[in-house]
Amino acid sequence: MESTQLFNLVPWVVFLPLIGLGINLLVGRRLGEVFAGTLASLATGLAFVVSILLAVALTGHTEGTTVVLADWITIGDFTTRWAFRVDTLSVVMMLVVSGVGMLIHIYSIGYMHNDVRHNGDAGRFTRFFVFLNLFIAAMMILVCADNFLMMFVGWEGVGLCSYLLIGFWFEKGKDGIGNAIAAKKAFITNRVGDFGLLIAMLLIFTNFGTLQFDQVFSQAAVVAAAKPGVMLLITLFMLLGVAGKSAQLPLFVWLPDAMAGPTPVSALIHAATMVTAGVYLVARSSVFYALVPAAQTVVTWVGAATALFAATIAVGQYDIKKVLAYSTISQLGFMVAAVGMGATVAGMFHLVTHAFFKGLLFLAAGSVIQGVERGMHHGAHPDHDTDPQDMRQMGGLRKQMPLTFWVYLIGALALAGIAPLAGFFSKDEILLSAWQTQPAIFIVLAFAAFLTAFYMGRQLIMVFFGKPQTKAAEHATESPLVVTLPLVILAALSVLGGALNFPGVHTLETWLSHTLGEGEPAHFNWLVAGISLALALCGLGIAWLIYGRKAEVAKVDPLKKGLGPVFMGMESKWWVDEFYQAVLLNPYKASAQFMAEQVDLGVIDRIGGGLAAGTRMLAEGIRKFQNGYIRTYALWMLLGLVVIMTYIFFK
Amino acid sequence: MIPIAFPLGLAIILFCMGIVGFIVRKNAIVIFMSLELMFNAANLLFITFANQFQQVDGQIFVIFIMVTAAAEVAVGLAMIVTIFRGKHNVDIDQLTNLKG
Amino acid sequence: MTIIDLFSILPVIVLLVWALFLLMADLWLSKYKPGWTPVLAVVGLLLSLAASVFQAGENFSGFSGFILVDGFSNFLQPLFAITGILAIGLAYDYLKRHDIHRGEYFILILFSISGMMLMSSAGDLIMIFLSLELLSIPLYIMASLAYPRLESEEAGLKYFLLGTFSSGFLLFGIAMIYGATTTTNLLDIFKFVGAGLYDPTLMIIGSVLVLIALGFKVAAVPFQSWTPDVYQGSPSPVSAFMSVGVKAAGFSALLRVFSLIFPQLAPALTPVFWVIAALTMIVGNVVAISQTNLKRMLAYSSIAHAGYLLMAFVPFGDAVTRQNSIAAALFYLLAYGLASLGAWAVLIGLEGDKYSGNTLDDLAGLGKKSPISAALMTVFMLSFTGIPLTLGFWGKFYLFRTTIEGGFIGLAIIGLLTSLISAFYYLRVVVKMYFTEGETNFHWNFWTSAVAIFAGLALLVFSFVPGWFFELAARATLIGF
Amino acid sequence: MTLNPLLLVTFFPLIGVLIVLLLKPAWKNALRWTALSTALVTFGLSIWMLTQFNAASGDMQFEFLLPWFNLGGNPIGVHFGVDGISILMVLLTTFLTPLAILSTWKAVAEKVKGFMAFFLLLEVGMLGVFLSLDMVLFYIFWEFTLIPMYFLIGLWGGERRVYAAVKFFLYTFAGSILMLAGILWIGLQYGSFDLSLLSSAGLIPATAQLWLFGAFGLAFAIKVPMFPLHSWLPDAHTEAPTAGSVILAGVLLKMGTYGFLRFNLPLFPNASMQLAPWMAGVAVIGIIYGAAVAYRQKDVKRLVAYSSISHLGFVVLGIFALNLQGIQGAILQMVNHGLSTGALFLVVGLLYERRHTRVLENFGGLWKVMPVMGTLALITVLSSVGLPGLNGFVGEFTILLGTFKSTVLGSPWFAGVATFGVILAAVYLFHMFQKLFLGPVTHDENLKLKDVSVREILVLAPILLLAFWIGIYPKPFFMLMAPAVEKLAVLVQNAASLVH
Amino acid sequence: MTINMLIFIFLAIVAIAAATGLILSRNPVYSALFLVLNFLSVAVFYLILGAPFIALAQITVYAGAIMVLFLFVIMLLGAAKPKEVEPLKWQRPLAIVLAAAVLLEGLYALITRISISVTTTAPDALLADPKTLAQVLYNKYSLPFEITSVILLVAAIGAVVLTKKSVKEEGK
Repeated sequence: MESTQLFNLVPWVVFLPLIGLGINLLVGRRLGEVFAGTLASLATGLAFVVSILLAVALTGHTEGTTVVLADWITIGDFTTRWAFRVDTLSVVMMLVVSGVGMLIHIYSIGYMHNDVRHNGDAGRFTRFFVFLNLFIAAMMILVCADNFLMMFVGWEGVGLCSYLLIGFWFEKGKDGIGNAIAAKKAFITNRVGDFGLLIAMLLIFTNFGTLQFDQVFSQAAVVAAAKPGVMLLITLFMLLGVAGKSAQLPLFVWLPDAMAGPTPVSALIHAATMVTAGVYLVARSSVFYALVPAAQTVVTWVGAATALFAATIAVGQYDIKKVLAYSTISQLGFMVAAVGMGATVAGMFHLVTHAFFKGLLFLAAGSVIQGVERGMHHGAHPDHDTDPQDMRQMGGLRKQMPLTFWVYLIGALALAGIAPLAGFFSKDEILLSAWQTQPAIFIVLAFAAFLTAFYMGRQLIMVFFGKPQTKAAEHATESPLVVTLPLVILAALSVLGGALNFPGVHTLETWLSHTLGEGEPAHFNWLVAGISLALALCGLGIAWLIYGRKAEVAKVDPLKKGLGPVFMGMESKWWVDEFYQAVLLNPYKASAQFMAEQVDLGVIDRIGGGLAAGTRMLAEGIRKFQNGYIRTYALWMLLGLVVIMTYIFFK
Repeated sequence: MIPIAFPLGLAIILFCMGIVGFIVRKNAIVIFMSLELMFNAANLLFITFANQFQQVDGQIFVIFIMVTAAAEVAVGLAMIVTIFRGKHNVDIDQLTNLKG
Repeated sequence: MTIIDLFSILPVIVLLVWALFLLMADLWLSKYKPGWTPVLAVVGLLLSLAASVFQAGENFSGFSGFILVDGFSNFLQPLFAITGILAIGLAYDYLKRHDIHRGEYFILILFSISGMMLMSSAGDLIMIFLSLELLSIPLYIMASLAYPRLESEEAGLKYFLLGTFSSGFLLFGIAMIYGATTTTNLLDIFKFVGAGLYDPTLMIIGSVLVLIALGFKVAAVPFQSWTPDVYQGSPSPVSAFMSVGVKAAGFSALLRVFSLIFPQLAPALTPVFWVIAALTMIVGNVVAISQTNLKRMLAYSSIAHAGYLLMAFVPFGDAVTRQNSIAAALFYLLAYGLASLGAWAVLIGLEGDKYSGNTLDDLAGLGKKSPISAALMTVFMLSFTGIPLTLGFWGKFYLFRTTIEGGFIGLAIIGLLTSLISAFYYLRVVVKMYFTEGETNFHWNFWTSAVAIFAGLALLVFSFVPGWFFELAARATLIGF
Repeated sequence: MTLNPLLLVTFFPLIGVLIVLLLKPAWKNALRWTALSTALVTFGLSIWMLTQFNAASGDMQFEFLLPWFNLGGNPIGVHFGVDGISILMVLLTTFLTPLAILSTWKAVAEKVKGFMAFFLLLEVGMLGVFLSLDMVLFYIFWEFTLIPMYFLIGLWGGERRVYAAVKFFLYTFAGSILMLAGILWIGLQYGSFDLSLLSSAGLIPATAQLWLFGAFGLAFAIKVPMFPLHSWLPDAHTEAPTAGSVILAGVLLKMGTYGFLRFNLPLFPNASMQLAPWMAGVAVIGIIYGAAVAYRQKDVKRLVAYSSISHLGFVVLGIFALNLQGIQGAILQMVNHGLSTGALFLVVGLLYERRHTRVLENFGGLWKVMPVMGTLALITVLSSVGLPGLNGFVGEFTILLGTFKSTVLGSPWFAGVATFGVILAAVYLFHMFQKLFLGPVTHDENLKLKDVSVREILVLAPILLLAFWIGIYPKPFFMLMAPAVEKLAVLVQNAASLVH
Repeated sequence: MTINMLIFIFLAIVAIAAATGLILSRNPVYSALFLVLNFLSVAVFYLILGAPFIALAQITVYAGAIMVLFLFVIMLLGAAKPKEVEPLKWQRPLAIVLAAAVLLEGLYALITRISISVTTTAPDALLADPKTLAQVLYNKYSLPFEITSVILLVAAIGAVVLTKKSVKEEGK
């Protein structure tokens, strides 16, 4: 009984952050940083508490429930409502979002304190937390919506927040406008994905007559039987949305640029939560995909390809956050591939663990960056030419920032998939299902895993080992507790996260099965595990061989000699941005310019004037007849007479 | 007795010649005379029809027309005099300032 | 000659007698009290107006068919009287300013108006001819009143020569019709033609000639050439008077003659009217665009409106729409006349002492200089254009309705498109007055302004009760059927 | 006869006009306050009317019929009436007018008297258009709105105002001319100009319907304006004073789409059915075209103007989906566009007041200088982009839904391409926002710009609140219009069935 | 072929010739005299057609009064002839062509419509009698008669108005 009443708390996961942002919006500026920060964190924390309560309630009633808040749109046969879906899947997402979110809020209190000062506008501290809370609210709407349309609200809402936060320092970046442009790029790329999702929704409604999850999925089988083509379209358009939000090929280009946002943003939005929305969507509508094998293969291949592609790029990056960004894309590729293969649980599992260790990595990277920044300001004559994010200008930081180093190490190893850290188990499940279903996929993913280990090793070495490459690196200092505390917690989670779905126990498996239906639990396979572990280890090893041994980090990356053009491609992200620029953006710009100038001003706008000019010319023509001669006027009268008479006689 | 068509034809001819005179001449007074010619043609027409219908009305019209013509001549000549007294010249083509 | 006969032309008699009396009085007045002549003339017009109102509702013929008193004449004669009053209001100040103040001017107006009144109730072709002369000859004189100013003289002579030329056509036409029907009495003609006792060829030639002569008076293309020159050259009050009085008179004659002759000739003449109407609308509106002289622009606009009025004739063929088209034409005449007189009034206020200041640019800044007159001018322009909440809109509304009712949608569309063109140059006036800076000199004069204000208010107020005038126009039936 | 709410609402502003005319031109504030209070009272009256309105019925309500006069057998009546469709338009008008007036407090310093008088007259005209049920009366109001707007643009506009004013007048006049011919023809054929008598399906023969659809449609299409006929809009919008642009975008353009709903659909249902794909096609072209052209504009106002073309393409598309979702979405989108674009123009106006330029390049980084303004502008942009949770999305989505499943259009491609327009909308609007508010402050003049004052917030806030309301809880609006729209849809369907 | 016929044809030729002379002669005085000739010949027609009164009126009013008036004016303005160079080249040919067209159409109409057999009737004594004329004129046509008088009056006024001021100017 009481647990069902607990369900009614679910709207609060949205309201609490909203209340927090409302208060901050009104008074936060006046009451100071500490208040604003704690309030925001508190709001998120309470949301986390609510999520836990919901989880508890769910243990009793695993079927979950739907809490209807209000009607939204009702026209004729079309109805949607504001309703919250509480089931094991959504609650997992809620927990991740609010949990990791809370930690990152806390972290941000410390981080932003320095950041706003470093960027010279202390007044913007509150705004940051307003945006963060807004994001939490939107994300919550996304995950607990009970219909596609409401989910779409969250879907675009988080997109907006990402826009706002990427452009948080809208006057900074490349020639002052870089960040703003990155933000715009993110939003518009997402819009392209949303376009797909919109079409998918239109298709769903026209074929299912509703957008409500349970109703849609219950009919799925029937419709799939009746119109397989439609189902394929729906799933593929949905995939477009996924590709946009989860930065998959071909729409991943926005995520690396999104690193322009403050580091906590990168951690929260662009690693832990928002970007996983796509995975969540596929998991949510796994019913569809189960029915359309063709779509499944497409999804899987997109995921796998992304995983490998992004990994290769990650190898060639020097910016500490860029590396992590591409690694995120790559990991998302893993998840998408997993859900594509039907291994939904594996995907969700990796999603959770990834949230832990990638969040950790980003936050740690943030702490590193700020350490270096502090190093820059240290001393009589601070150097400003150091780029605090360029790994080539770091080195040897493990001495200055020991704690950061250790947590970073844990995160890196977890990501690399070293047993028994969280990453190992989740990734292993994915590889396993690939092994069982499509060997080709397995090979691709395995290679991606190897690269993952390699570039993480590369990064570790470049950042923490060797000698400091700059004065700033020398004088870098450890971050305060408010920053490091969340790191520690996340580190712990990264270590223990594997327990969530430990082989044989499959807690998550069973938990999610209430929503996703019974899937065959993946049995632990020593061979696969061995392979992946081996790959990880030799990845790290090779990294050590290439980068570790020389104390001096070469100005030119050693790989350049080895791989030559290939590395060029990795370094310059395979010129994808340039490609889009050339193939999509410039042509659109040009054609728009053409329409604006040649067509609109040149033709359409001239029509009216042309007619006027024509009339004027006609007038001038007629005026010739009005030559002022009486006799001529008489002549015209005579002419009139003749014409009329002639007509009368000879008509 | 003559066919009715003859005087009618003559009237039409005279009328047309009046028109031509009006259009081709530049001398205001001659133009005026051409007008009289046209009126005269109309008169001839009236008389002819009056004769054909054995009515007296036609003749009466002619009287009215004559009177009106006289009136117009008075006004018209007065105008011509006022305009052309200064320049000893009655070229109608001088009056072409208003046009377009 | 019975009392009925006298009663039938009561307004005319009043006017003529008064004019003669004034002619005598003026000999003395012009020396001592020059200001009185116009006032007395107005009194005369008021009397005649009363007389015409006194006739209202009557429906009979006098002077053995020479005079027809019917709703038609009852509608038009007050209109003429009012036109005269307004014309005098316009003239008084203007003539003084230009030092051409002549008592005879006002007497001539009286004569001219009596001619128009006769025209509106003429029941015989010879009457039409005579009243045409009676209304024209004074105008010839008034047009050249501003001599030795060359423009005025030129206008006078042009108008005179071409006018006489056209009356030559009229006479020849009348003669033809006489020859065709053995009579010139309209009702008899109607009877004979109805009975088929007529010579079609002579008839058609005659009616064409008459059409040309009357078309000249109402300035229908291709007989319109005199209009711009004469309007521009004559003193503005004369042009104003012409643009309303002559047009109305001409149309009254057209309506009478052709309403009688038309039914049988419709097949032959309807296309002719169609073309003439279309040409007149197009030429008038199009050429007006390229005019910079306001008087000339108004002249062309008057041509254009003649075109709209001619649309009323086109669906004349069938008896069903006949009544509507007469009513529509009359209503439009009312709206047009008011707007035209008003516009001329503003123009006269604008015109400088040496006949200057009647170009478009002279309007610049009028909105600041004299807001009221600018606002009034705007009303007149909108009414010309046919924008709602002016009488002009209802005029066009009724006309186009009639045209479409007659099944001439093509013509109606031509009319509508040309009125779009007209909007262009009418708006230009508004633009000049309000949107362009400039130093204009506006001569505020009580009488002139009174005319403008009267016209403006009438246009606005009546547009809310158009039904009343529709009724009036609808009652303006022609005697004879 | 009890006082009819419609008459009250429609003609109340005239009282304000009278007072304004009586006041001295020098008493600027008195004039402003008179106009504002009049507009507010009018708004109050319309709200009162709304409370009396029976949302359950789709019929005309508060009908007022006064035989005016009789023209050759055609009675012409003063016939007012309001239904679920028009009441929203009325509310939009009465809601935007006071805000627009309030926005002129500083902007209009010269000739305040004339401005206020014309503005209130304009309101009367617009209300009349939305409420009149007699075609002649409708035409009168329709044309009458030209005059005040013409003067508002011509007297208080930008540097090319005269050109813009004349262009505006002539284009609209050109359209309405053929409509007049159509009205006359109908009146002659059916002896009445009264909509309530006429709009019974199948009354007009099919071929005639096509012609009449053309005659009316051209007028409305120019007013909307639809794609090839739009070239008056950018100039008018750009040159008009801020308040003028607000009303122009907010209400005047709706007269066109409203005309389609009130005349073309019920009077010429078969023609509507036949031509729906064509109209939809043009509308879709307009969506893409407007978006593309807007993207390359250098003048903010022109950019917003072209965005109107794109947005109204959605409305027309929804109307000619000819089903409930499409039409209701279209009507809601009419309101949304009124709010969003109105607000956009207000924002641009505020910038113009401060900087006296509309060129995008002269701005940049303003969010730093004027944070509140930036936030308000952002919300406006988002509502115009159609972000879920704000008004724009609800309208656009329902329209797309209707179009997608429309049997009349019979092809999902219309909706598909239109949806693509949603992306382009994001492109040009975020481009604009970035140019105005993001990036560094490039011009020193912009450094000392004052943030929005309380009055200016008062102007914008109501619109944005309404935007949120519609976005989150549009139900009341849909319920208001539903019965009328259902009636309309049924009517159209029946007519179609009569044909096939 | 009656005697009337011969007279008619002869006079018709004279009338047309006179009209031609009127149009062609360079000197306005000649034109005036040609016009008189034309009027006289037409007057004879009137006699033939049984309208003696009109014939005489024609001679007195036109050939007499009006012509004298014309000649006066010519003398007053000086018989200087404007050089007859046509500034509008197309004017004359076009005029003649059009007039010819009208003429042909008119004659065509006559020939096709009016049969040759319809002839004028012998002058009826009663109709030819001025007394009948007078009776009709003063009874039936009293109103037009009055109006013509008014027209004459107006014309007189006009002539005065148009010339009075100039006298004043000469006074100056």
